Amino acid sequence: MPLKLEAKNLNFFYGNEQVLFNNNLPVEEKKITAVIGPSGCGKSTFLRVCNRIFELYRNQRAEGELLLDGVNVLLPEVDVLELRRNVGMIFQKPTPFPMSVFDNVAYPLKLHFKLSRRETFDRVEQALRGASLWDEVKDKLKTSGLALSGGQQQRLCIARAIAAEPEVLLMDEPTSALDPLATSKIEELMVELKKRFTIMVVTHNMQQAARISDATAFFYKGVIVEHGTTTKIFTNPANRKTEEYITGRFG
Amino acid sequence: MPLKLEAKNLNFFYGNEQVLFNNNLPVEEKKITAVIGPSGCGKSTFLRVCNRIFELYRNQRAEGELLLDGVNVLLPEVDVLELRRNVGMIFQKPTPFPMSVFDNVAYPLKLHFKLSRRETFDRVEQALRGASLWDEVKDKLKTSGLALSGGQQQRLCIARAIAAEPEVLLMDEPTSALDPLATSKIEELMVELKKRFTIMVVTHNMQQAARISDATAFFYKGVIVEHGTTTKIFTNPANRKTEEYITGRFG
Amino acid sequence: MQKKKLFWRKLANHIFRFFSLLAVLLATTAMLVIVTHVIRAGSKALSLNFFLNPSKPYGMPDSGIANALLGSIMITLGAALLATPPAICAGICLSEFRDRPKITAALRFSANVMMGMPSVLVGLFVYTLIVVPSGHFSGLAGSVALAIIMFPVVMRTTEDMLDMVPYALREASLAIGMTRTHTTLRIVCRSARKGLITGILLALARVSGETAPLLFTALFADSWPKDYFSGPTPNMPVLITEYSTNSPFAAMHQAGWGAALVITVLVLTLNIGTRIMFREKRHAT
Amino acid sequence: MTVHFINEIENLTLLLLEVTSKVEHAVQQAIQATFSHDVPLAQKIIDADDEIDATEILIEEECLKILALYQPVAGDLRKVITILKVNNEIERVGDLAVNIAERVFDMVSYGENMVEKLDFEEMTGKACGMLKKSLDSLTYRDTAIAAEVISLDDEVDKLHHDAYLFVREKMLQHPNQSGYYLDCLTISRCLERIADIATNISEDVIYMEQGIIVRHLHEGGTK
Amino acid sequence: MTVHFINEIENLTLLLLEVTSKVEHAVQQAIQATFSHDVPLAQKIIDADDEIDATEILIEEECLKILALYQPVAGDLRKVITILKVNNEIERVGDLAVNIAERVFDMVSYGENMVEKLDFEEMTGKACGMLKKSLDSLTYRDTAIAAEVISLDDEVDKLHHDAYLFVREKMLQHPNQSGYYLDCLTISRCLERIADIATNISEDVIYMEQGIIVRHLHEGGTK
Amino acid sequence: MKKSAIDNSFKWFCFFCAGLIGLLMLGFFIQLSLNSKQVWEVFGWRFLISSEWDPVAEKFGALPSIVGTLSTTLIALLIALPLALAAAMFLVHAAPLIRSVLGHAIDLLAAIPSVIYGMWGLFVLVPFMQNKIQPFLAETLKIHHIPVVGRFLAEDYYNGFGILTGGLILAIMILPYICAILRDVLQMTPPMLREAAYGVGCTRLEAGKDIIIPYGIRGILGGIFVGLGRALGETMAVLFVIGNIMEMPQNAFSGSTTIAATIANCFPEADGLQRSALFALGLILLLMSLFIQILAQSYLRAATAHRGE
Repeated sequence: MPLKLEAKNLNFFYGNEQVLFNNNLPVEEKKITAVIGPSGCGKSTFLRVCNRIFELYRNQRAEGELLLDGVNVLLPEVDVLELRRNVGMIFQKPTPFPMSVFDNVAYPLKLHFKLSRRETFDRVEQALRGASLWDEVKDKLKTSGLALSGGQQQRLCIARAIAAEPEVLLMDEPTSALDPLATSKIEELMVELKKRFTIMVVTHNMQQAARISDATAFFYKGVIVEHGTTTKIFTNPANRKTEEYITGRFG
Repeated sequence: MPLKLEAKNLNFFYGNEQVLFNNNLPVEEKKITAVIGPSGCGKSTFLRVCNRIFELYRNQRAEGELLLDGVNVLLPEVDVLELRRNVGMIFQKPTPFPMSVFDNVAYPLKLHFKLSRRETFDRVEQALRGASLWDEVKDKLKTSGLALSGGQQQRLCIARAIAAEPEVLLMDEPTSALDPLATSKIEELMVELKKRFTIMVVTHNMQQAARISDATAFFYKGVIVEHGTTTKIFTNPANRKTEEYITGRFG
Repeated sequence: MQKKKLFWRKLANHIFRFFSLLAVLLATTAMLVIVTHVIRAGSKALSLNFFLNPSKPYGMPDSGIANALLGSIMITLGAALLATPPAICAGICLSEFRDRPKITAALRFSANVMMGMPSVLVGLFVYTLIVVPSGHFSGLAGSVALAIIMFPVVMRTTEDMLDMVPYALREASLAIGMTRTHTTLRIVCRSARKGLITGILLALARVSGETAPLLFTALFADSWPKDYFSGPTPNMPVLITEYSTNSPFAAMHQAGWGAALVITVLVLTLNIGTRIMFREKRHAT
Repeated sequence: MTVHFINEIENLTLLLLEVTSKVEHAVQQAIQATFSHDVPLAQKIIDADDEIDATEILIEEECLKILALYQPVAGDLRKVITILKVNNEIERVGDLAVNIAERVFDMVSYGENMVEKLDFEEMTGKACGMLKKSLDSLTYRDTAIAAEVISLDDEVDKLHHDAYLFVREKMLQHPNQSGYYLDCLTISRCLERIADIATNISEDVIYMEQGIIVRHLHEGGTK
Repeated sequence: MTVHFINEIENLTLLLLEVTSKVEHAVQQAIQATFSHDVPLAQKIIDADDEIDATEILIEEECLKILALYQPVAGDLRKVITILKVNNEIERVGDLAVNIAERVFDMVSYGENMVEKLDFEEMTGKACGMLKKSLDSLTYRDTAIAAEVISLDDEVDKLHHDAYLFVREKMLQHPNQSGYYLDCLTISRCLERIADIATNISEDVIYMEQGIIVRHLHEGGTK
Repeated sequence: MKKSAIDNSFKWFCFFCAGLIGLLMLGFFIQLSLNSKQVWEVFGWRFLISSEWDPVAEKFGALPSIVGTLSTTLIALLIALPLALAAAMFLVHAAPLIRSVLGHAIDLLAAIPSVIYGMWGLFVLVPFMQNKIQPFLAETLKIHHIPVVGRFLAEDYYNGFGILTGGLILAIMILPYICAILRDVLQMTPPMLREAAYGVGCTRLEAGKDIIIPYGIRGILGGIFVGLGRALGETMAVLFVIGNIMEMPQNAFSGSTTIAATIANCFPEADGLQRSALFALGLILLLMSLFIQILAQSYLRAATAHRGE
C-alpha cells in the first residue's frame, strides 16, 4: 500500500513541555486511520501538526519529519497556505463560516483558484454532493451556513474541506458535538470519502474507531504505543496497554 | 419486586402540544432503570415529571398518575418541596452550588433537617463517601465546589442529592458532559448507589444503558414502546422499533 | 497562475499587518500624550495642603480640593446607595422571571436606551424634578442624577451576570427543595457575585467622573459639603470645569490640573482595583 | 454504519452458503464413493477438507471481527452468533464426509460383489436435504422451514435404526464380513449425525429469529 | 464497569467448570454402568442430562447477555466466545455420556459373564483427564496445558483403534455377540470423541490466549 | 403556603424595581416635551431648520447645534473607527503579554472621565491646532487654493477652536471605547472558527476580513452605534473646544456648538422661551440618541442571539 503521510521521529513541544515523543506513524493512502487514546495523550496535537495549524500559537513547535508524499512539510520552505489547501481539517464543533451555504464551500475555491462562475458553481455542487449534503441544501444555497442543523453544518464543513481537492482530511472528533443520528450520517460519509481521500480521524469513541477505520493508532502519553489494522487492534492487540485501553480497563 | 415508582396513564403537554402519551411504567425499587430513545422522544420530560420540576415553567402540565410508594405525587396537595427532597435529581452538566464542597452537601441538610454541627458533619461525610468522593476531597472541604474537576463536580452533585436521604434518584444524562474516565467512575458509583436508592437514568448512550441498568424503557415519540429487563431489551426486544433503535437502524 | 495569486495574497496580508500595527501605535501614543500631560501638569499642583484645605475663591491662599473630594464621595456613594438595590432587583426581574417575555423585553429595551442617555439630559431631568420644586441645588439631587445613570448599567450587568449562571443550577437548587426566592438570592446571585460586584464598582467608577449632570444639580460651592440635602455641594468634576473654563487665571488652571490628576487616579484605581480583585470576564460598558 | 454491518453479514452468509454446498457435495460424493468403492474419489474428498477447514477459520475470524468492530446487539448479535455456531456445525459435517470417505479404504477390501450393499440413497438424500433446508431457513430467516427440518430428524433416526438392525442381522449371517458392515454402520451413523447437525442449525435459526432456545425441548423424544 | 464484566465472566467460568465436572462424572458413571450392566444407574445418567442441557442454555444466554450488554473487544471478546464454544462442546460430552449409558440397555441382554468384556478404564481415564486439563487450561489461561492436551489426543486415538481391532476380532469369533461388541465400539468411539472435544477446547483456549487459530493445523495427522 | 407567599412578594418587588426603568424613560419624554411645549408653539417645526439663536430677540433655531453635533460626531467616527478596528484586530492576534498590557491600557483609557479630555483639549489641543496645524495647512500647504478641500479647511484667523478640534477630541475619547468593544466582539470568535479559517489556507487579512469580521459584524456594528451614541451625547469634552458659537459653521475650523454643549452652556442663565428652546434641543438629542440606541440594540441583540446558537 502506498503511504500518503508518514510521521518520522516526530516530537512536539508546548513551550518547554514535550507532548509527543518520537512518533512514527505511516498513514496509508485512501484509508481511514483512527487515532485513539485517553484524554491528553497527544492525539489531537498529532493531528494539528499535520497541517501546521499549531503555528498559530506561540511557543508550540514540532521537530522531526512529517512526510506528505515523501516531502517533509514541516520544513519552513514548504508554503503553509499551500499545505493547508492540501490537508483539510474538520473540527470537533462544526465551524461554518458566517456566509451563505454556497459561499462557505466556494470560499476556499476563490481563495486558491481562479475559476469562472460556472466552474465555481460546478465544483461547489460537486463538493456538496460529495458531502451528501446537496439534496438537503440545494434549495437554500443562499441561506446562512449557521442556519443549518448541527449535523448539516458539520457536513458543510466537510464539503468546504473537500472543495479545494485536498489529498488528506484531518478530522478531530468530528462527531463529538453531534447527536447519534447525525453521527451515523457523518460516519457513513467518511467511509464514502475514503474512496477519494486519505482520512485521519481522532476519536474518543472506540466503537466509532472500530466501525469506520481501516487502521488504528493508539496514543498513550504522547507515544504511539501500537498501530495496525483496526481488526487486529480490536480483536488481538499486541500491546498490553492497548488491550487495557480498548477493553476499558483504564482511561 | 416492590414497585417504588409507577407512572399510570401519564400524559404531558407543552402548551397545546402533547409530548407524552399515556405512559405506563413501573419502576422497581433499588434497581437502575434506564430510559432510552431518540432525541426529542420525551425521555427527559418523563424524568422532569417525576420531581415536578416542570412546574417551573408555564404552559407545561402533566395529567395522569405518578405513584411514589402508591401515592400520586402529581396531586396539588402533595408538598412539592417535600417531594423534591424525596426525589433527588442529577443534571447533564454538573451543577455545584457556589459554595464550599462541604456546604454544597450540607446545604440540603440545613434546608430540610435540624441537625447539630456534629450530625451535619457526619452526614456530609457519609454522603461524600457514598458518592466515592470523600477520599478525594476530605482535605479540601473548604474549597469551592467549582474548583473540582468535572467528574468530581458531578459526584459532588450526587453527594448533595443523596445527603437528604431521598428514595429515588433521577439522572438526566449524568455523564454526557464528562470524559470517558470520569464517566466510568460515575457508572461504577451508580451501580454502588442502587443498593440504597431507586435510580432512573436517561441516557443517549446505549452501551451505558446496557452496562449499568437492570431495566430499560424505550421511548419513541412520547410513547413507551417497550420496557423490560435490560438483558431482554438488548438481546431479544419484543418490538421492532426497539430492535431498530438499539441496533442503530435509526436514531 | 496560482503562484501569482499567492504572491498578491501575501502582499496584501503584509500591508494589512503593517497598518494594524500603525493603528495601535497611533492610538497608544495619543493616549500616552494625554496621560503624561495630565500627570505632568497635575503633579505641580499637588501638595499636602491641596488635599487638606477646602477650595477658596481666587486669590485666597491655601486653596485646595478637600471639600470637593468629600462632596464627590458623598454624591457618588449616595448614588450607589440609591441605585444599587433596586437595580439588582430589576436585573433579577429581567433574568429570572421570564413568564412575561413581552414586558421584560420592553423593560430591557428601556434599560438599554437609558444606558445611552446623554448625561446632560439626565441633569436637565433631575433639575426639573428636584431642583426646581425644592428651590435649591443639592448634593442629593446630584446623587439622584448619578443614580439614574447607574441604574440601567447595574440592572443590565446584573441581568447579564445572572444569565451566565447555567439554568441547570436553578433547577438543581429547586430540585433539592429550595424555594424560588431562596434559589435566586442564595444560589444564583451568589454564583454571579463576582460579576455583580465588578459591575457595580465599574458603574460607580464611571459615574464618579460624570460632570454634565452635576452642573444642573449639585453645582459647586467653595465650602465643605454640609448642605448635601439643601444646597449646592462641591464636587470634583464641576470644580475642574470651573477652574479650567470659567477662569482666566493660571493658578486656577494649575489647581484644575491637580484636581484632574486626582480624579483620574481615583477613577483608574477604582477601575484597576475592581478588575484585579474580581478578575473575570471584562465588559465593555 | 448499519449499511456496512449488513453488508458484512450478507457476505458472511454467502460464504457460509458456499461452504455448505461444498460440504453437501462432499457428503454425496463420499456416499457414492462408498457405493462404488471409488478410492481416488474418497482421497479427493479427504484432501478437499482442508479447504473447508480454512473457510471455517475465515468465517470464524470474520464473526469475531464483526463482534469486535460493530458490537451488535439484539437480533444482529443473535445473527452473528448463529453464523458462528452454524459455521462450526458445517465444519463438523465436513469432518463427517471425511469419516465416510475414509471408510472406503476399508470397504474396498471386501470386493464389489462380495457383500450385500446397503442403499444409503434415501438416507443421504434426507440428511443432505435437511442440511440444505436448515441453511435455507438461515438465509431466508424462515422458522417454518427450520421447524420442518426438526420434524424430519425422526425419519432419519428411523432409517439409522433400520440400518443398525440390518447390519446386526448381516453380521450374524456373514461374520467374516462384519468389518464391512461395521463400516456401513459408521456411514449410517455419520448420516444420522448430519441430520442431527441440520436439526441443531435449525434450532439455532429459530433462536436467531425468535430469541427462544428450542434446543433440548424435544430431545427427550429424539435421542 | 470492567469490574462487573470481570465478575460476570468469572461466574460464568465457575458455572462452566461445575457443569464440566458433572459431565465428567456422568461419563465415568456411564462407563461403570456399562461394565457392571447397571441399568438404574444408566437411567439416572440419562435423566441427569436434562440438567446439563439446562445449564448449557443458561451459559449460552449469559454469554449472549454479556456480549449484548458489555460489548467486549480484544481479549475479553475472545474469552466470551471461547466460553460460548467450550460450553457447546461440554454439552456434546454430556450427550456422549448419555449415548454410552443408552448402550447399557442393550448390553444387559448379553448377561454378565457371557462375553469377554472390554476394559475402558484406561481410555476413560485418559479422555476425562484430557477434558479436565482442557478446562484447567481455560481457567488458568495456561496454553502449555492446552498444548499438552492436544498432544495426548493421539494416545486416545490409538486406544480407539485397538478397541476397533479387538471388536472386529471378537465379532469373527462370536458372531452372535456382535451386537454387544457393536455397543462396545460405540462406547469406544464416544470416548474417542470426548478426547477430540477436549482437543477442540484446548485449541479454543490457545486462540483465546494468543489470538491464533491452531485448529486444523495438526488435524491432517490425527484424523 | 407561606413559602409561596414569600416567593410571590419577592417576585412582585422585583417587577416593581424593573418597572422603575420604564417609568424613568417615560419621565424623560414627558418632562422634555412638557418643558419645550412653548418653543414648539411659538416656532413650530421651523425651530428645527432655523439657524438663528438670539436670546435678546427671542429667536431660536436648532440647526447650528444639530449640524455641529452631527459633524463632530461624523469626524470622530471617521477617525476613530478604522483605527479602532485595526487596533482591535492587532490586539486579538498579539502575543499574550502585549495583548493584556495594551488591552488593559485601552480599558482604562475608556474609563477616564470625559472632563479630562475636555480639559486636555482646551489647554493642549486647541493651542496646538492654533499654532501648528492651522498655519501649516494655510501657509505651508496653501490649502485655501485647493478647490473643494480648501473650502472646508481654510479659515482666516487661527484660534484652534472649532468642529475639527471637537471631532478630534471626540475621536480620541471614543477610540479606546470602540476599540474595547470591538476587541471583545472579535475575541468572542470561537477559536475553532479561527482555526478553521486558517485551516482552509487563509492569510491573516483574509481570515479577518472574510471570516472574523463577518462573524462578529452585528456586534461590531452594535459597538459602533454605541460609540456613536456616546459621541453624540458627549458634553464636556466638546464643550471646551468647540468654540460655542451659535452660528452655522462655514468650515472645519469654524467655531460651532453641539446640542449638549449648548444646553450645558446656556442653561444656567436661560429662562422663559430660551429655557424652553433648550429643553426642545434636549428633546431632539433624546430622539437622536433613542434612534441610535434602537439601531445599536437591535444589532447587539441579534449578535448575541446569533452567538447563542
